[in-house]
Amino acid sequence: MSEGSNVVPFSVEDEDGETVKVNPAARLLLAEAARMAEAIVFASADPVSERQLAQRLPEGVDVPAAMAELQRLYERRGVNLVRVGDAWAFRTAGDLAFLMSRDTVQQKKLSRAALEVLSVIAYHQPVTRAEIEDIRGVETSKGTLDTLMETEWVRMRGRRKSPGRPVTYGTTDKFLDHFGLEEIRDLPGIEELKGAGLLSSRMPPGFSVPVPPSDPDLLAEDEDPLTDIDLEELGLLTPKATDD
Amino acid sequence: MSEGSNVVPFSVEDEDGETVKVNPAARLLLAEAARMAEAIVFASADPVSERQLAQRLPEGVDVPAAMAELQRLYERRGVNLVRVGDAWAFRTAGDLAFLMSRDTVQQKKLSRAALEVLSVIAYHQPVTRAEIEDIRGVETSKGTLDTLMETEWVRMRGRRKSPGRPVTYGTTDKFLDHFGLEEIRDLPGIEELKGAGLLSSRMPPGFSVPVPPSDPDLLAEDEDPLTDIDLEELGLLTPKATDD
Amino acid sequence: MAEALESKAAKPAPMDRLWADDADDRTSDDPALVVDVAGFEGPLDLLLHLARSQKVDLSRISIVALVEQYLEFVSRARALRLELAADYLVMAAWLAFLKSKLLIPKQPGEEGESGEELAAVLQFRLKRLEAMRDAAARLVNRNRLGRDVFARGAPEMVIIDKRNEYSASLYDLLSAYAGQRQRQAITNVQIAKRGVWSLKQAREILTRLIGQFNDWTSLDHFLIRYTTSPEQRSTVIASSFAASLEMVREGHVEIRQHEPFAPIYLRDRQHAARQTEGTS
Repeated sequence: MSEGSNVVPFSVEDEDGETVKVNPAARLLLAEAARMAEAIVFASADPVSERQLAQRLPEGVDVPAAMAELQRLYERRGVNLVRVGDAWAFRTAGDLAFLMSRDTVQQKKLSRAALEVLSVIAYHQPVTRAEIEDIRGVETSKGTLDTLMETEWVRMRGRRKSPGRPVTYGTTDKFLDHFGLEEIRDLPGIEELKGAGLLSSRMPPGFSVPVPPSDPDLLAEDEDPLTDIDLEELGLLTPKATDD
Repeated sequence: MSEGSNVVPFSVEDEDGETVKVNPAARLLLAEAARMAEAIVFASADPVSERQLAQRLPEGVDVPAAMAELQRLYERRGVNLVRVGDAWAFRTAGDLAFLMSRDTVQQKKLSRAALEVLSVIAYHQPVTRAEIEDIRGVETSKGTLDTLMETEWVRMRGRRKSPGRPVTYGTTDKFLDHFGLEEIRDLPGIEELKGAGLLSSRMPPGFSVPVPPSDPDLLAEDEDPLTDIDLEELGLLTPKATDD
Repeated sequence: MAEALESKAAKPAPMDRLWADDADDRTSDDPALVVDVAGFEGPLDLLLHLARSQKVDLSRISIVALVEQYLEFVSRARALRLELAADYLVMAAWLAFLKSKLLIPKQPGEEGESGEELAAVLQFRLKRLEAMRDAAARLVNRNRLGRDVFARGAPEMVIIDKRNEYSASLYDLLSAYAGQRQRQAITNVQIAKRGVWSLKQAREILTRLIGQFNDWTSLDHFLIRYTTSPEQRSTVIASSFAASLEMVREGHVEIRQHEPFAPIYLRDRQHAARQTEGTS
């Protein structure tokens, strides 16, 4: 324990190894804020949002700057600071996976169908059940969607503003966290798929390519939010909150 | 994710700021071992013993040396590596413990019932629960009194010197503060209430509004002070707030 | 049916296996697999599998050859009396239609999409499905939380002190006070006005009271506890006197008065009887 000692000992160097010259007072404040953010994020198993950090750090702290600095400090450590949506979490370094196998928690294995539905939802969100079926060419069983909702990787986002107002599905921050993605745009191969026009829900070739929203929580233009009445109708009391 | 990158970026310096001179290969091995130990201790639910670490780290690693280095690296960070018996664990730095608790303040409006009880207590203090009920003509729920105690505007003053020795209630200084009153006698009387249109000008004969005591802290003649035994008996070591 | 297919398909393919490999496992020259509908995620999946067996890029695939393979698959399944899910048959019908369109050049004035356009739609759907397959495979093979990458094993509790802060204005307070006092004052007055004793009420009270006294007791004394205000006095006396006369008639009580306007005395007849028995 280093009580009372608030000095951060890491020497901060830029790419060329030169000490960065900034206002020393601001620098010290940022370093101390980074230290606090470090403690808060480290203490939590779940990602901590920047909003939550801002609430708990002294006023006026540049949270993104503090987090960027921390991320750089931990970049090549055994534990890395990773961004998950608009939240931050410490996670063991990916290259040490071989070392960690012993800690692996037995996870429920998803069926091939469930995984396929998951990737369709991830790449095409917001997407309705009919669209998922169109892409896969097969009916999606209720059980498959339920399983995905149970993992909390998939959630109901809203309702499409189209006849019948079908429910739209999307992924959650838990999904990002689980697969080590900063945001939906980081999905493997998403740029190529977009370029090839394969993420459009409808043919014909030479068609316009819809870009998945960078903020998956934002409703699309043709989406309505889910209301309590909708949820009741769908037999859902509350969709699990992903951020508390 | 820093996959494939195994280099540890922290510049390791000794107390005097001079780079420690050791065999560079051994140095690199130690640094990498520290990185692995860092991930293992981080991911573990319990403190990790050096024996356990030795089992999981590559053979030939000097575990105590690696842990000593890691401890030094984290010495003044927001999180420290601490010894727990013969095992290691990460803990929030002692001086940042305050970050781990957080106040959430919820703004609430007093219910109509609570306002009525509060006003009766203010005007009629010292007043017992039975008297409040008599004045209001309805029973007062336990929750309402609890809420008022939570506001810290109302307190138990003492016990009435009458059969059953009922508890008497009164207002606090916080009450005066909140309502901008200098003293309890500043509460408007019957004529002022009528003047303000709050009371009908044609009240039945015999209707009166009491004048609160000039010094509400002074016990009335028919009041006994509350003793610790009373408080215990009332189940009130601390009046616990309940959500309603 | 589709559900059954899904769950069957789930069995042989553990999550972490790539089904990119699956194509290699199920080569179409293995006749046993060709009719194993359970191995496929619906007709489109089967088509994709057949297309892969052509070992060419999906964009350069022969749709006609693909259609023929599918139709052959369906007819073989039928020959084996294998029950095919409806969507396999719907696909077969559509493919047969597509084939006819592809083989017969579009007639002038004919409506609808040309065979080529329909083939392009099929090709697009196959490519898109394949892309999703590959994407899923890449996704599951990422470093995953709880398998390759770990969160803090011993998260430190964040203690949350929940506190409520209340607000109310002096006006709220005063109007609450005045409001309830006024309400209550008016209610009280109404009760006073309605305070008439019924005969039944008076009798009930008399019956209850009379047992408490051993000897002659004045009616006034009985009732003094109930006559709270001068207005009530007359109704109480009237009702209870009438009730007492009734009780005398029934033999429950005895009544006596020395002279007009003197106090009226009542006593419990049974009680009096018991007392005389006791003394004699």
